[in-house]
Amino acid sequence: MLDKPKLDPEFSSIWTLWKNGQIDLTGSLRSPGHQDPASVKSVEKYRPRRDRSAFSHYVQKSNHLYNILATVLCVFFACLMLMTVANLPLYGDPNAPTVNEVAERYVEKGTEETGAVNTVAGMILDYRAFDTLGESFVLFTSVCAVTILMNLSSKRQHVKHTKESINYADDMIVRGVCRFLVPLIMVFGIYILLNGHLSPGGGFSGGAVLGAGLIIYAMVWGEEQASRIISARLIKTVVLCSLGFYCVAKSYSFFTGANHLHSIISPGTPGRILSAGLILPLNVAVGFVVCCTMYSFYMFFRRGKL
Amino acid sequence: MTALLTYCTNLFNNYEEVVAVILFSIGFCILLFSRNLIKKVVGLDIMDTGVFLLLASRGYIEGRSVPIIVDGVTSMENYINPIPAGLVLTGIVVSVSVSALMLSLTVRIYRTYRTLDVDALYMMMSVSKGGKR
Amino acid sequence: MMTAFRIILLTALVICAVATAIVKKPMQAIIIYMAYSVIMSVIWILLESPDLAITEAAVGAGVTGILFFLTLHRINLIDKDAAHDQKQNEEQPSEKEKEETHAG
Amino acid sequence: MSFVQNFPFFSIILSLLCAVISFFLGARWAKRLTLFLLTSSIVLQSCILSFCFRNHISYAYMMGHYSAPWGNEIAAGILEPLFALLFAVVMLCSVLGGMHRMEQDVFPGKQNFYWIMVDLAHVSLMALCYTNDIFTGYVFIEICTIASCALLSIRESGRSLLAAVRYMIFALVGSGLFLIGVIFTYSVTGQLLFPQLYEAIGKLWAAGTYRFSMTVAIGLMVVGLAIKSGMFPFHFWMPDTYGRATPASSGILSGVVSKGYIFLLIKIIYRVIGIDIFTASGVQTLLLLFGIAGMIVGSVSAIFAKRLTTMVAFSSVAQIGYIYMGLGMGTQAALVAVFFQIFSHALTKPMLFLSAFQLSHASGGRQDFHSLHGAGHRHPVAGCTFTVGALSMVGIPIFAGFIPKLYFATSAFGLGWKTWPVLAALAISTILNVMYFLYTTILIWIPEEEGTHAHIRVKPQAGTVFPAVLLAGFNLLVGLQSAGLTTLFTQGMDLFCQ
Repeated sequence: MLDKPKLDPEFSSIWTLWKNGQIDLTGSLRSPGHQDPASVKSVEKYRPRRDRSAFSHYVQKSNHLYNILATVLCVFFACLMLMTVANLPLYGDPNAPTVNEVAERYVEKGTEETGAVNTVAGMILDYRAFDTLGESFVLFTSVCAVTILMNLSSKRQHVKHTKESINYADDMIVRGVCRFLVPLIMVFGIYILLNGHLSPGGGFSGGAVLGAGLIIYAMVWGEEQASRIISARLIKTVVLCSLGFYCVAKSYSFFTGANHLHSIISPGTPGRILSAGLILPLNVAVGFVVCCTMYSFYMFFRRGKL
Repeated sequence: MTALLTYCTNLFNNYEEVVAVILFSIGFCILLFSRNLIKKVVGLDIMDTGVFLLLASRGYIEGRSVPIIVDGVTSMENYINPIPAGLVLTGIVVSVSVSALMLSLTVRIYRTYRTLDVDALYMMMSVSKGGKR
Repeated sequence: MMTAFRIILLTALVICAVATAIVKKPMQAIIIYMAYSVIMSVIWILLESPDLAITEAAVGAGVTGILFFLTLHRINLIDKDAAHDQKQNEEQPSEKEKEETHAG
Repeated sequence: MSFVQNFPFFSIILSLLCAVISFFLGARWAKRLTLFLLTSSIVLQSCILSFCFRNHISYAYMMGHYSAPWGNEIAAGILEPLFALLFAVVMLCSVLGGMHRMEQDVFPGKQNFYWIMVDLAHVSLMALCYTNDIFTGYVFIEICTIASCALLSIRESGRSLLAAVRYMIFALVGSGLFLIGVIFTYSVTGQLLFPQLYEAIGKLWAAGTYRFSMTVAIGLMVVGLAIKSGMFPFHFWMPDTYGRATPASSGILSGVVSKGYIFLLIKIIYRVIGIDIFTASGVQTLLLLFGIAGMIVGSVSAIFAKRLTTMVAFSSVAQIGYIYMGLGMGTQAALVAVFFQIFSHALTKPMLFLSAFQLSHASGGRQDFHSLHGAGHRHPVAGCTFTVGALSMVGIPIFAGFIPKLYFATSAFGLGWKTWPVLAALAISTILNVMYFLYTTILIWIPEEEGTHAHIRVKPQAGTVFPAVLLAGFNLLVGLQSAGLTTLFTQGMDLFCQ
């Protein structure tokens, strides 16, 4: 759509003309000279029933009003927010109200209580684990929603010629570089994932990096090849196991915590790779979920199925 | 006059937040004024990043370092506030899932209506009113 | 020194955002948005949050950008399909006409 | 700690697990699992409610090993399980009532995703009811938004997709504003949990520091949630969202999802900000004015609506306006009226949507008022339930809709200058309601002698009409036995407002 002068000049020209009040939008959309044939057909399908010129006049009027109102709203909002920012505690201030007993305990006792050297990982996966549980379910919800919208198995939406003109796997440079790059990215992703409690990173970043590696693989060697290795069933199973494990593990810890029962999970020796109790397995579970989510986003957008 | 001066000093000191607010407003403007759905989604993303910048800059403390306890130094004096970083991490993931959903809606709408111009879409919506379901 | 670097980056961020607002083509907007995300991830490092920097670089600049490009690609494909359909629709009647004339 | 006190947490984890398992199942088993989940959720909520009511307690439940300012928490008193119960009941009824139609509207391969989305909407509503942490609230608001968008767009017609885009844009701006409000609050108080926030905000307000930021933060949080629940100037997404979805989704979206946001808003107003500070900040008066405007604008738009479901959807704008007007009045009596309004609206709107879709099904699938002539004779049960809903919306005594209007009117006295606008708005809005609801009711009962659809007779299916009849029964129950609910509300408020 972008390299071909099909739609885009249309946007600009309608926009400028319309701003000067010279254009009747309905007319321009219908005139075959401006728009590609497909869009003309679809506009014809939704044939307006009332008087067109009166209607476009109405649209134009309401658009002017909308522009004025939106500008006023934006300016008002920006001013309000700037005034609020001027009234906030200073940036970088060590005595700000946010540096209170909560942050202090996270930093000072975090390593001892959760076993995680990385305070942020300890905070999101142990102290405030319910938020993070919700967050992984945001990903799950959105992958289901994208499946609903993009899955090609639905009625009347087959894209006919998806044949690619470029096959990247035949390109020597791309293939050669990717042969080195993809394993490197994957190893880096796994490193981030497993070291989430020791160094910056964790489930979300590691999973995103892994997902990006898989996406590059699928891009270069083709989606068929990728889906042979990573089948839809595999993805479903991994998501089911990771999220199920996450739910069960966390509900054990929530239940014992709330009922003041003894939990068998110990923080271990801080700094070791096998430490920090549940944080390492949870990081792995979250990482798998994020990785599968990113990869399935790619596959759904690319070819409409996993 | 002094009040105004204090305001300006505060604004100057909170420059990171000011930029965050400006980014949010730019994103909001793109959302309001752009007629292309894809650009609206970009506007939403910019809005979100503005919010995250605002949140993360609230946790920063001048001259302190990232809260990863390596040398056994556990005093709060050396580290920044870890809470905003954790919250922003949540926010970034929410933002990417929302934009994936918006983009898939965009594709479906283009498939049905062959246009991404919201005004044209709105027009089709209004003119096909009153008929069958 | 650090503050100057920070201010330069923030200015670049605002410039990128404004550029996204004023460019006409969605493609340009998306490319600028990816640059914006990369600048953002550097800013996260300056704000002492490397976790966010890694996530933003992988998610914001990587996956979101790819999703945007794929959306544009899909839209192009839909256009091509429509053109293809129309061509076929145009061809079929003409063949019929030929047959009719032949029969006539 | 009694075992029953774990139940809020169980209901949340159970629905999360059900959603994940349904991902692997076919549509039939996913359906069974969802129905099981909703039923068991009703049982769980009833247990919590009776436990809290008998012992007259409210408690905080630690999510993890760390106590209040450090870990996440959920809280339950009387009001939380009461509203969770309401949401579960209404969801179950609308899902059951719209199930048959949903199976026609949704592509068979995608039906299990519909059930997953119902599960996720359920978990987000439960979490919004029980949460005691403002950021958890934000995360579950987002789940709720995405799930509702999916419930709306799963019908895959062009119009529902457009409605979904519009809904998403409004909802995302709303959650962005809410998050900014949370950030401002956090940066001046340094807390995220409700009780600690309440304390910190009280201290800040008394000291007079950061008062402007706090006011803006309150305003942003309220506006964010108001956009998502469809308060008057931001109601543009509502008619299409409710009118174009499949009936089960319409019921869920209009009946419970918007109420979930409103309940979170009430929690924030009373348990985070505190009603005194909320009144002093001036946001309250704005809510009152916009609520009144919404009551009138919504009803006027409903009069001019050309489709039955659009009309019902516009009447939601008016009903949400009542709720915001009550929040703007700010007294305890008005809050009781608000709770009654939430109850009556949540019980009535899904019933109206279900019966409206059945009536239009009896009129050859058409929704314009001309075709609906005499539809009540073609589908008597749907006609009856629609009539009950319409009478309740108008505010006829013995129906649920009468109680909140009475309470609003009685609590309006002694409010100073606010008395007269509230009373006038109630009067005008009732007259407008009569104009469109009674007109429609009479229209569907006037027999059509010679018409295109006169010969159609729909044989009501027990499974489809039973939920609507059940909702009508609940409606009458609330209308006739309001004293019990009043006791629950007043006792709940003692525990709720610290």
